[in-house]
Amino acid sequence: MSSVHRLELDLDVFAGPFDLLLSLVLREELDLLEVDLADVVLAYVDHLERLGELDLEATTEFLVLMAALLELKSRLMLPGEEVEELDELVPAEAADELLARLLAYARYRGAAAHLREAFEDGRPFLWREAPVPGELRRVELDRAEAVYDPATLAGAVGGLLRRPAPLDLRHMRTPPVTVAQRLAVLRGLLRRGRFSFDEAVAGGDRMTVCVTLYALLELYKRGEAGWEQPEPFGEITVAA
Amino acid sequence: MSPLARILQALLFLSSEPVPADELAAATETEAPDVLGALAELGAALDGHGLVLRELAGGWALASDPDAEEPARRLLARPRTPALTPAQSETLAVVAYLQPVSRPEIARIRGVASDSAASTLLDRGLVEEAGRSPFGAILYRTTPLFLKLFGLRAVEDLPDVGQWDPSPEEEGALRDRLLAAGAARAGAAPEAQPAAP
Amino acid sequence: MSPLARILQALLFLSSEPVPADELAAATETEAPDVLGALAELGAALDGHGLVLRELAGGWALASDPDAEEPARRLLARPRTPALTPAQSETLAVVAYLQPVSRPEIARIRGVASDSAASTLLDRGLVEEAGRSPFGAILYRTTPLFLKLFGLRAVEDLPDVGQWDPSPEEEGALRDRLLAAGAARAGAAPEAQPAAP
Repeated sequence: MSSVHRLELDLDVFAGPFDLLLSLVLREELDLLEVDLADVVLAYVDHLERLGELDLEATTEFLVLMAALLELKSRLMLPGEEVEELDELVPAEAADELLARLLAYARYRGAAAHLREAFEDGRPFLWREAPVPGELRRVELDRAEAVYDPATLAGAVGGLLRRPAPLDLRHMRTPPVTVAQRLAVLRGLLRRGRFSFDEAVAGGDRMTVCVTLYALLELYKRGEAGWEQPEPFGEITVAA
Repeated sequence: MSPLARILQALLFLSSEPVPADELAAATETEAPDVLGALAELGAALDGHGLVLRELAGGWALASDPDAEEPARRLLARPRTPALTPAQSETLAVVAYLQPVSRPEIARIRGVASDSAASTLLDRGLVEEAGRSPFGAILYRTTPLFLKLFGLRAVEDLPDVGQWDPSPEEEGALRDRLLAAGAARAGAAPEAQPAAP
Repeated sequence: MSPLARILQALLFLSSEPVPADELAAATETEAPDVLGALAELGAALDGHGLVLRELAGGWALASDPDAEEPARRLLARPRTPALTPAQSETLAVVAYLQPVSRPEIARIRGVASDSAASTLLDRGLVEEAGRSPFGAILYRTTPLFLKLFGLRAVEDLPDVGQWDPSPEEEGALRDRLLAAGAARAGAAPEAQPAAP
């Protein structure tokens, strides 16, 4: 059965994804390798759905974190020597970011536990709730003096007139590289026979590499081209 | 004091009305004679304290020592003009400049429900109800006490917003601009419909 | 008890909220040091009684003895306030330590949107608005009621939050478990087959 059942995860008791992750990672008997993260993701999404409304933001945040954890796990599953090789290829930045956020979160999780205790300690003390008579709650009109500054009201209205700055979308310009362009390039190369992927993207930026790969998948789907890669991270040879 | 007398003292402290002995017995899961004995003990223990135990028509009650009357008047009747919280300032500003204005309009402009702030302002006599909108929502306006506490002769004397206006070049009535800005902050497209009167 | 201590007991009995020492001094026409002395006397005199003197939320207040909680709930039919959920207490912790703080900041720290927890805390009067951030987001802070219910004199009385930071050893262990725990067993574990790229 799924590891979620083995873990007996009661998702209701977790305050959020960090809480869940910390619990998973810190669980003594638990090795990250043994956690079926897919089950955790599904259980979490189910859990969100059971809440009545699917909180897209929370779900997205959770999936991002799970993706980071998944990446870590996949690194752990590789044999030792390949881990070293991967270390150069996959910067540990994502892991460090995740760790930093988990550590920052841990402080407030501790503070929250303390506050829950303080609240429990305070609960048995009861307070007299005899209301002050209404006429004592407000100033008598005759005795009222000017104590407030009208400028605070004008300032408040000024603040409410403020609109958020329009989103700057300039960095989201249309990709200068289109799939149609890269399809044309690939078809041109195919007419010559075989070629390597590196050749097809020589001198191109990341966007070019991405769009070219997408164009290649498109060609494969249409049956116009196939490719082979003899080893991971080896050269990709494309042929008609 | 016996444990029962201590608990009875706490119960009478918490009750704003006199409590009959049989209700005290039920609450403490004892019998009425035990309660009466413990009340006698409590009355004796309060000798020299600032509270007195009194048997009134409806039951038993704690009251403050009559010697405390003058200080109590000074403490409780002091001018009740605590500083306005940010939520209260914003709510009061919307009422002051747009009056009459409804609660839903205030919420749309501020981006959050403002019921607690509005209740406090009502309670302190700074705003009051002013009938209902065509849609049945309660309308609010400011009071004479508001004018006095802000040192204003009339609502028309409220300062011009211009100095604090982040975009004075914009056209349109203040109400429409506030509603549009509230909608923009909420991430929604500014509503084209005219504001409810 | 001295006359001043008796009057202070009566005043605190009449006030529904904690009263600062200087307000007690003004009401009794004495000086704050006299008030503090008399409060110490009152606290001692209440030993063995059903009331306790507490200093919190910037002032002094009388509360019923915890032993009376059950009988009081029976008498007043007052339900126990619900405990805080983990999400609420986390949100409250972030607000308490970082105030004023906006909802997006709370969400970033907790890793999850906290709107529902924040609304509940607002409804329960434990947090309130504290103006707006430069980006127009509403900021939140804790209320005097928060201090009262959590037995704090002031926000500054909250214990140092750094004490809950993981120790360097724990941090190392966390890092190891995240990054390296599996690597040590690689090859032994059945799952540790080369993954297809």
